[in-house]
Amino acid sequence: MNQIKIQTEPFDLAAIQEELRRDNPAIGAVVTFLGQMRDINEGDRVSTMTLEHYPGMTEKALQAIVDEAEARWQLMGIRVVHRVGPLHPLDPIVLVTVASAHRGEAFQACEFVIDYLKTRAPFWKKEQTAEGERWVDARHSDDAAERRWQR
Amino acid sequence: MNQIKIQTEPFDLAAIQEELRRDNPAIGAVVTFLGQMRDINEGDRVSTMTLEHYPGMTEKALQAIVDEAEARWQLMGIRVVHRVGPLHPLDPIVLVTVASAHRGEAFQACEFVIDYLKTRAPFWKKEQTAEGERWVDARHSDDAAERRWQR
Amino acid sequence: MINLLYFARLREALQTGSETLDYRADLATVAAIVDLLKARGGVWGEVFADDQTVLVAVNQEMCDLSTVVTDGDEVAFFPPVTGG
Amino acid sequence: MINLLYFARLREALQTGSETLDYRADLATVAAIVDLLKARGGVWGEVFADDQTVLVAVNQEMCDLSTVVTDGDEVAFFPPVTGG
Repeated sequence: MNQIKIQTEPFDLAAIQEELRRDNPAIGAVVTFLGQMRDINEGDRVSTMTLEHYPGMTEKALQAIVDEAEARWQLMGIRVVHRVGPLHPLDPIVLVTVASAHRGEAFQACEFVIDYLKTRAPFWKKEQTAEGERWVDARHSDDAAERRWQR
Repeated sequence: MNQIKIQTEPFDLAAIQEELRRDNPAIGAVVTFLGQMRDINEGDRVSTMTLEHYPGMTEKALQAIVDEAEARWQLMGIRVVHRVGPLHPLDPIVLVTVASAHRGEAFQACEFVIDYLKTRAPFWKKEQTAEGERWVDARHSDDAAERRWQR
Repeated sequence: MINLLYFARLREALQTGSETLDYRADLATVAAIVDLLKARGGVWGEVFADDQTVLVAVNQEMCDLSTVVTDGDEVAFFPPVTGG
Repeated sequence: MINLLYFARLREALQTGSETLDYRADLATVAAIVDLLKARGGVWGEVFADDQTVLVAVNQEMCDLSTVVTDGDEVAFFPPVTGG
């Protein structure tokens, strides 16, 4: 019922949302988060970004996050797609889409999944800027976002 | 920069999200709420729903909500599309999509707009069930959702 | 002249979507207009009874009974909204 | 045998993505393995220095220095994650 994908190729935002909602008239709300690559980070222009991950663990970590969301809220389907490999500004990086009968649960679960993904799923971003390559540092704001959900 | 549409015809979920994000590489997050028609409400099977609105005031009310969201958060575009007229189960009813540099603001603004729309925009739903027609009653949970945002 | 509009459940109950009233000084608030409509009796009395939740907008802005109405205004009555 | 994996900044600094260690009873915790790696000195000492934030997963589950390691386990070291 839920689906997690790690892929190098682009994903089809519309097809994923459609597939999730299309056949289930009990769904009243679909909330979707799309993360896309920005051309500026920490004040520097970024031309390319390369996303590395830990194959195997990534899928397990995302599955654990999705299972936790399922346990916390009444949901009717979750899709998570995350790209790896080289990316350019405007490229979609990650999609999280959550269906539910009512909007409150869909909003909460969607934000929960992306907040946990940011701190618990083994992905690493390396940026190419005019000054050369650099690994992106983890953000304190992401830790704070995750802590809101801790029980 | 922001856009509000009231229409009888279906809307293209993918095209709206694409148009919003496509040309702005400063955008890092797009959060989208899609409300679709359910085939069951208050335990009864609903075959058709008709959405009535107050032309003129609807646009003004939605504009005021969007302006308020703009004032509260750092955003890079909002789209609101709401259908009126006859609708059937699985039909998308309303779309709210919000772009921002960062996800926290996009999530908050998107939920704010749909919560306010539910209590402040002059739309009314009438359902056709096996037992006949009935106007949908306003929900206390929607009032509670709106109150969270009051300052 | 004042343009009155009725929507949804109210429109159906009153069997009309709009009407016009000649403007008079004693109709200068929403409350005065509601009293006039209520005084028509029958379904008008029921729709505007004190225990009914009726929302009102003057010139397409939500307002309340104390809001001032002037000549040429559009005054709309409707039930709590249920869109989205 | 224990499979060690290194990712991202660590993989580049150490100039290797993986290696294997023969299993020994005195390598039965993550802490013991970290001590062994640190003792190699040079860049190993720097990467695993106490002031560096290094995350560790045993068999693809996040864990900590006290986690027990047994023969055949996969032990991965990496910096704080930055996906999404």
